[in-house]
Amino acid sequence: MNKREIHAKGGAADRLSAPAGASHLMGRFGDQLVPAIFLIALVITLSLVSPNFLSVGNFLDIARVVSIIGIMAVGMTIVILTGGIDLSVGSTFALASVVAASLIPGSFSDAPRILAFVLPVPFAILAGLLVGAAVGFINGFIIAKSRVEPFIVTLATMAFVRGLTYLFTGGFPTIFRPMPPLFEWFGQGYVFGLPTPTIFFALVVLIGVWITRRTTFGRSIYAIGGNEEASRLSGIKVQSIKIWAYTLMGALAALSGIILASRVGAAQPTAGLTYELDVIAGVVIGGTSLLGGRGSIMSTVLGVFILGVISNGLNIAGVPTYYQYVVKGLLLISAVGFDSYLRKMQRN
Amino acid sequence: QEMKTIGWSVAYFDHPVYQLMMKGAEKVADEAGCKVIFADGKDDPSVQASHIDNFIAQGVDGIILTPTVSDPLIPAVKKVNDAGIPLVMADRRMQTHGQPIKWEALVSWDMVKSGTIGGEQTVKAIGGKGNIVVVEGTPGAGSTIDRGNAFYEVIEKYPDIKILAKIPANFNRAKGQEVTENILQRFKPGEIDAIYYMADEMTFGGLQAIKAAGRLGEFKIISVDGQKEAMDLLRAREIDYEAIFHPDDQAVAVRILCDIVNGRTPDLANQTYEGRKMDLVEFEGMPWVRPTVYAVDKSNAHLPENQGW
Amino acid sequence: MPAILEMQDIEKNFPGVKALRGVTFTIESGEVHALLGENGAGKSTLMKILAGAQGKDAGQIRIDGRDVDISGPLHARQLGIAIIYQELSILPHLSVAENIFLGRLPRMASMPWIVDWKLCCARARELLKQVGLDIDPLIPASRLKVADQQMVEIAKAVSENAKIVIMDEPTTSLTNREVETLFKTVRRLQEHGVSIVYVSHRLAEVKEICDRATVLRDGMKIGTVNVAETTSKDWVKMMVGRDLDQLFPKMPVKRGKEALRVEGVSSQKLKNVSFSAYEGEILGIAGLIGSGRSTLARTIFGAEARVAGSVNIGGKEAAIASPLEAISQGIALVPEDRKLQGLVLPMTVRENITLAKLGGISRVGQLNLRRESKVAAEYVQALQISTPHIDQKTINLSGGNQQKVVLAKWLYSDARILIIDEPTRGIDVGARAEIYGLLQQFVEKGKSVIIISSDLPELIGMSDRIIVMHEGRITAELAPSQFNEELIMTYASGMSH
Amino acid sequence: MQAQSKAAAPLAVPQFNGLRSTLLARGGHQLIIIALIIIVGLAIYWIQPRFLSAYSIDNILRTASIYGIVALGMTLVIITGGIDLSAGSMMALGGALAAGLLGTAFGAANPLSFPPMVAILIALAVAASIGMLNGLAISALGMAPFVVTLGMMTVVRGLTFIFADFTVGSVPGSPITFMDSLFSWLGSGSFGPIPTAAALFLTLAVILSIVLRFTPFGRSIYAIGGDAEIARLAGINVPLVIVGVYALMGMLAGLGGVVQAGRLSSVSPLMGVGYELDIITIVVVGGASLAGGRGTVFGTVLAAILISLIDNGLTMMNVPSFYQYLVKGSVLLAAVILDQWYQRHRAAMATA
Ligand SMILES: Nc1ncnc2c1ncn2[C@@H]1O[C@H](COP(=O)(O)OP(=O)(O)OP(=O)(O)O)[C@@H](O)[C@H]1O
Ligand SMILES: Nc1ncnc2c1ncn2[C@@H]1O[C@H](COP(=O)(O)OP(=O)(O)OP(=O)(O)O)[C@@H](O)[C@H]1O
Ligand SMILES: O[C@@H]1[C@H](O)[C@H](O)CO[C@H]1O
Ligand SMILES: [Mg+2]
Ligand SMILES: [Mg+2]
Repeated sequence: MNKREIHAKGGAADRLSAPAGASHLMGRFGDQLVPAIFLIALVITLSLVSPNFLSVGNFLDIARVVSIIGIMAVGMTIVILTGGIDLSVGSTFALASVVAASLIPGSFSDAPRILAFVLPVPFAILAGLLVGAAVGFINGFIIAKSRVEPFIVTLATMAFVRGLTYLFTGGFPTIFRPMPPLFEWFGQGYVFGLPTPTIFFALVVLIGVWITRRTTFGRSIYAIGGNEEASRLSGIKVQSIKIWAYTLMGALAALSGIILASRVGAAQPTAGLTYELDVIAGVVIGGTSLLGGRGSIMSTVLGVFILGVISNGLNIAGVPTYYQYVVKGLLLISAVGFDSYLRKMQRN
Repeated sequence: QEMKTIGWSVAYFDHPVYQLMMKGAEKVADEAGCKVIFADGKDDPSVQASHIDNFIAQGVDGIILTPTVSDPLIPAVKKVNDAGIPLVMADRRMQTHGQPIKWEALVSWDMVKSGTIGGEQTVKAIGGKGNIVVVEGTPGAGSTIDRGNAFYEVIEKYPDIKILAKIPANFNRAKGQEVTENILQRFKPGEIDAIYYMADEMTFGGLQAIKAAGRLGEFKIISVDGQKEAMDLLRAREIDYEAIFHPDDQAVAVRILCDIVNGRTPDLANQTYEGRKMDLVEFEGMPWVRPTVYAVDKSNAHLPENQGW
Repeated sequence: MPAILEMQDIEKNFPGVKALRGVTFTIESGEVHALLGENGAGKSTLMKILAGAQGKDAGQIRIDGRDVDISGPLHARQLGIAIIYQELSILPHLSVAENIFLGRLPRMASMPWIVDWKLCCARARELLKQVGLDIDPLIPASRLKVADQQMVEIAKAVSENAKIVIMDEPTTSLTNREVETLFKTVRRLQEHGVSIVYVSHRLAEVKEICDRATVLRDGMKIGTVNVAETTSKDWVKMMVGRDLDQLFPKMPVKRGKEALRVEGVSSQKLKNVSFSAYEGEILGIAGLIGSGRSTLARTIFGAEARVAGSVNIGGKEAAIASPLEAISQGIALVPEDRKLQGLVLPMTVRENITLAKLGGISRVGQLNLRRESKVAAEYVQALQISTPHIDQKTINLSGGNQQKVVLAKWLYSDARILIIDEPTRGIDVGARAEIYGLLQQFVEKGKSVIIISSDLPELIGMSDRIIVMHEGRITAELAPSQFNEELIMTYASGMSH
Repeated sequence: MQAQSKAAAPLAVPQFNGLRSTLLARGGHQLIIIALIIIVGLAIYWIQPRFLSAYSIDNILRTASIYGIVALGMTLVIITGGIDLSAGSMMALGGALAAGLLGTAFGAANPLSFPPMVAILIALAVAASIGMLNGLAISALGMAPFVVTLGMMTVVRGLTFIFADFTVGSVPGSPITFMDSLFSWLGSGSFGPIPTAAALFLTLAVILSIVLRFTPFGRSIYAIGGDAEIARLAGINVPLVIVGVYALMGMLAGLGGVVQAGRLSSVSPLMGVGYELDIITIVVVGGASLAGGRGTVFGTVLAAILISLIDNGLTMMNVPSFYQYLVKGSVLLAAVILDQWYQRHRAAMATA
């Protein structure tokens, strides 16, 4: 008898021009649609331009390379969803990797040792992860309690933690003589034919997706980023959720750093310099808003793959260095530009 | 009498080359009776220009400069000259471009020569013909330019050598690995005869990729710097050629300058560091104390001086 | 009278919603024309099209008989159209003066590229005085109360010397006093031949100030009537499509135990406030704007700090220092500002409804989305929220429907004590009745409700008891026999009886 | 929190009630920076008395000015709620173009040769145009400023390399090195007792602060940063303002590059790598909010001085490089937390 009942049942009232189901689907995957199409188009173009691009081996390389940035980007997505940002990831990446490496049996550095003991590989890795989590916790704690902009807080820790890393290493890399097999596996191994970094990345993504979509923690993250005050008034533990988000970010930066140390066979104090931009770029290209509250882990996965495919493809296609810069930048802008334009059109 | 102070603006700190060099410098300074203060140039000439201003303001007795890029520091060197402070250039050279600037001495291993050696080794490795790939340093960095130029100059003399690709990996291990993976995807077995890496760091990453792809031994690998790790790899036949130097040799810059600021005449012709003797040549009409670069391959890798740093 | 504005066959679609379906709307010179309709009927959309804020999909607009194609807000202004949007459009960290003249700051006569701040200030002061605000125009707008910000919006619209002034629910945050000032302003404009479109859900206001009324339903025009010749009952029938029997379903419920006791609560704005609320009771709180009603609610809820005093729940002192603790003690607060405090706008209807009780749709931290959808659908139906589906983002809902989502959220939370700050702000008559019904059901279950409202008929119609506040103090507690608007206003103004 | 932090912000409200109330109303933050400048300055002076030499001050002012000129542009961008990551690259391009177009670089191989003034103007025009493209992508396509300018950062770096190679012929990646009196005057010369760069910086700062406070364009920038939709509804031409702001940003970055080029008599195509973060830091320390709507030119000027004072002072005091990171991180954090605490405290006192 009146429209309201019909609305409430979610059926197709004559005023609704699209059935709820379809728009529900669009709402779910609409965000990823355009970036995904762009990625596919990119892959097709690159395959046509250079036949060597399209091979299982190359795709595995891409998957492995993007994993390092990708693991951090999952954490960064969560942080950005809360309306924050973390610039210290590159430094955390380095600190965790040098600490973990220095604890691994067989590690060697020209600098005097700071920690005079070694641990079995899993514990050394765990120690590295804890260092990363601790940095993240400090970021989160200061951000949640002081209300200083996350940009500045993490900019400060970026410098501070880099300094710690230099002091810890004396500026020297830590190498392995030899590298314990378990640690070697950590970054260089294979599981079911897939490189371990990719496996870790996939796991992190799965967990990230589960957290953001299926847990109260994830829901709270979106809520805080969407409207912090309303969230607080709804009884959400804003401070502790923020602290957790940054702690998770720190641990993931550490994981990534430790994997890279294994992969390249050394932990370096300069590791991860400027990674923050790459990581944030991956998140933002995927479509997650820096303002918080809007975006998803799957978008980020697309974002880091877009970045990875561009830089891999340009090298494989043999584009000369300086032109690579130009093309890379233009591709990046068009990857997002097209999506933004469509959205803007849709809004009007 | 009060101990003289020397300010040293180093290109950047976070590289083993410079860590060793500074360690050596501390030692030399103790022996020579001078105090050195180091400033981190952070790979940015404008930061180094500020260092120079600060050193002048602090009233240091002598200045050592390791210019991250040569040309942008010409005005800074002019200021040092105007202030009458003795100056020694170290590790990286600087061109005057005909400007009225001067320094007491340049103490630097020969970046150009390192490139020339690399070129010659590459030619030798592939017998004067074949296809090579060059993994370059940071685009625009002094070492990339100097080393690269000298390298390409040698290669150009051999029309049968084709450079398939020049790809930068920014003197960075991870990047070296990534770029090498790309190279291996792009060029199938048999298509490459040698890869020249413009620094050991990139070689280390590259080797990981090569080994992971199971393509070790398929082509020659030529590298430069002579880190211990690299020399071990050379002996293990994973790297075929190295150009090695000893970064800490360059610490004699402190000894030379310390002599000058204390009114002694430095013996430029007979500088040694840990028993290694250095050449005295000329660059830009000024003295160049030149620690040697050694070409190393499997034939001489076992020698004690070729153990790396 | 000549038609100054004709909108003809206006169509507007949003993804999933046909907001306007061939609406024709005409206003005459110098009339005050009400635009009525349920939440989501399309009133704001129609007005936004007129103001150039949104494009239309089809239809014509004629002003003074000439076809115009309104290209944007600036163009609309040039055509003599001014608007007060339903949602405040104040920039909080700019000064009040600058907010008034946003986008059209007065320039120096000699240097037209330089803003004449002196003039700006002087004119702002004058305009503010006209709407009864005696404030320094240079203070940032963020320091004003919502009601005062609304008055600034009114000053802004007046200052444009427009031929047509649109007011989209201008009184939702105002009490009688400000409403009177507004009406004075409206009449003055009318005397100057200005036409006014007045959108409101307060039908008494329409009766008082409007000449004609147009009713929309489901994006269609139902009709235009003369206000003097019809009653609000007729309009409601046009809006809802049926007769609405009773607005206030008030039935006495047996008063139970004391549910909440506030004792000597003081803070910067509150002075020694004490009162009790009982099970089965609806307690009303009256007061002028700024009297501390919202602050009191926020303080009880742990959203604002208290300096002294205690809050007792069920006879036991409750240490409430945060909203989370309040919620766990069974208190809920529907805040007065839905945009800033109520909703997470980029989230969906479903997600907003469950936000305050995620525990209800999860187990060990893991969400049960199916259960959540069921809960959301139930509340969408119970409150008759007009949305294409439960996964619509709340930012896309009409104002009234947004308010219902906030209510739904707190009804779903297991509160035993529900505090509602301005419960029906922007809510249409039909839905109001439903909400009152829900509150009635709520107390019938032995829970207690505290209503803060500037709408005195609502307060009188729903409350079992009313306390009146003035400048942070309670000045009176009234039993039903004492309920009358004048008496309440007397206490609210601080005059003793 | 939103409401509270906004209320505590330095206000973008013109005030005419004299210095005292101006400072109190708006300048709490700026007072803190001034206090920090004095404290840090005294601390350095205490440890290293030579810190107050003309050389040192000259150096601080020059460094502050080069960063500062670019930071002025970034201030406008950040007030709109945007960000420009291409600033560092744009400096390099501006410097390289101006220097390269002189045609007098050592080893110059290109046929172009313009008088210095013309070369500089062309460089600034190009930088402004690229900034305009940023602005267009942001306003017309509705793209996030972060992504647009991140892409542009790479594009412009590439163009700089290409142009430098075009200029200096054989050696890829070489710096463009030249001698020119106008450039040297800009970068290393003095204007009376003040370094030219500082005079230029302060002049620009004054002009921009007038623009921000007293012109409709300037006010629109604040309005857009407050809420772009509200600004649009108020009839402000948002895309035009955005394009204008990014064009100005591009031009100022280019100018910063030109001054830097003058100081070093040379432009490495790597000039300004990573500067974008330093410049954003200056603007944020100066009191602007990355959320937009807040920020002042004066704050940016002070922050530029403070930061180059710290950088310089740490070197003057011979703090070992690796510890400098710790000190800088701590000082930065301490400063903002102190400020935050003060602002909250002040807000509480104001309402009392
Ligand atoms: N931007 C938008 N995107 C999607 N749907 C929208 C948008 N704006 C409005 N709508 C829908 O259009 C319809 C009309 O909304 P409108 O705001 O005009 O209603 P209204 O009559 O003003 O209601 P209220 O009395 O609640 O303010 C509603 O169903 C609303 O959900
Ligand atoms: N820290 C805060 N954060 C968010 N909102 C606040 C804060 N402090 C006060 N408010 C709200 O700002 C509004 C304006 O303050 P105002 O003085 O009008 O409240 P009030 O005295 O409670 O008035 P009223 O009696 O009309 O509700 C109030 O609704 C108040 O609840
Ligand atoms: O000498 C060093 C090394 O070759 C290093 O690899 C890069 O910087 C140079 O200065
Ligand atoms: Mg409406
Ligand atoms: Mg209130």
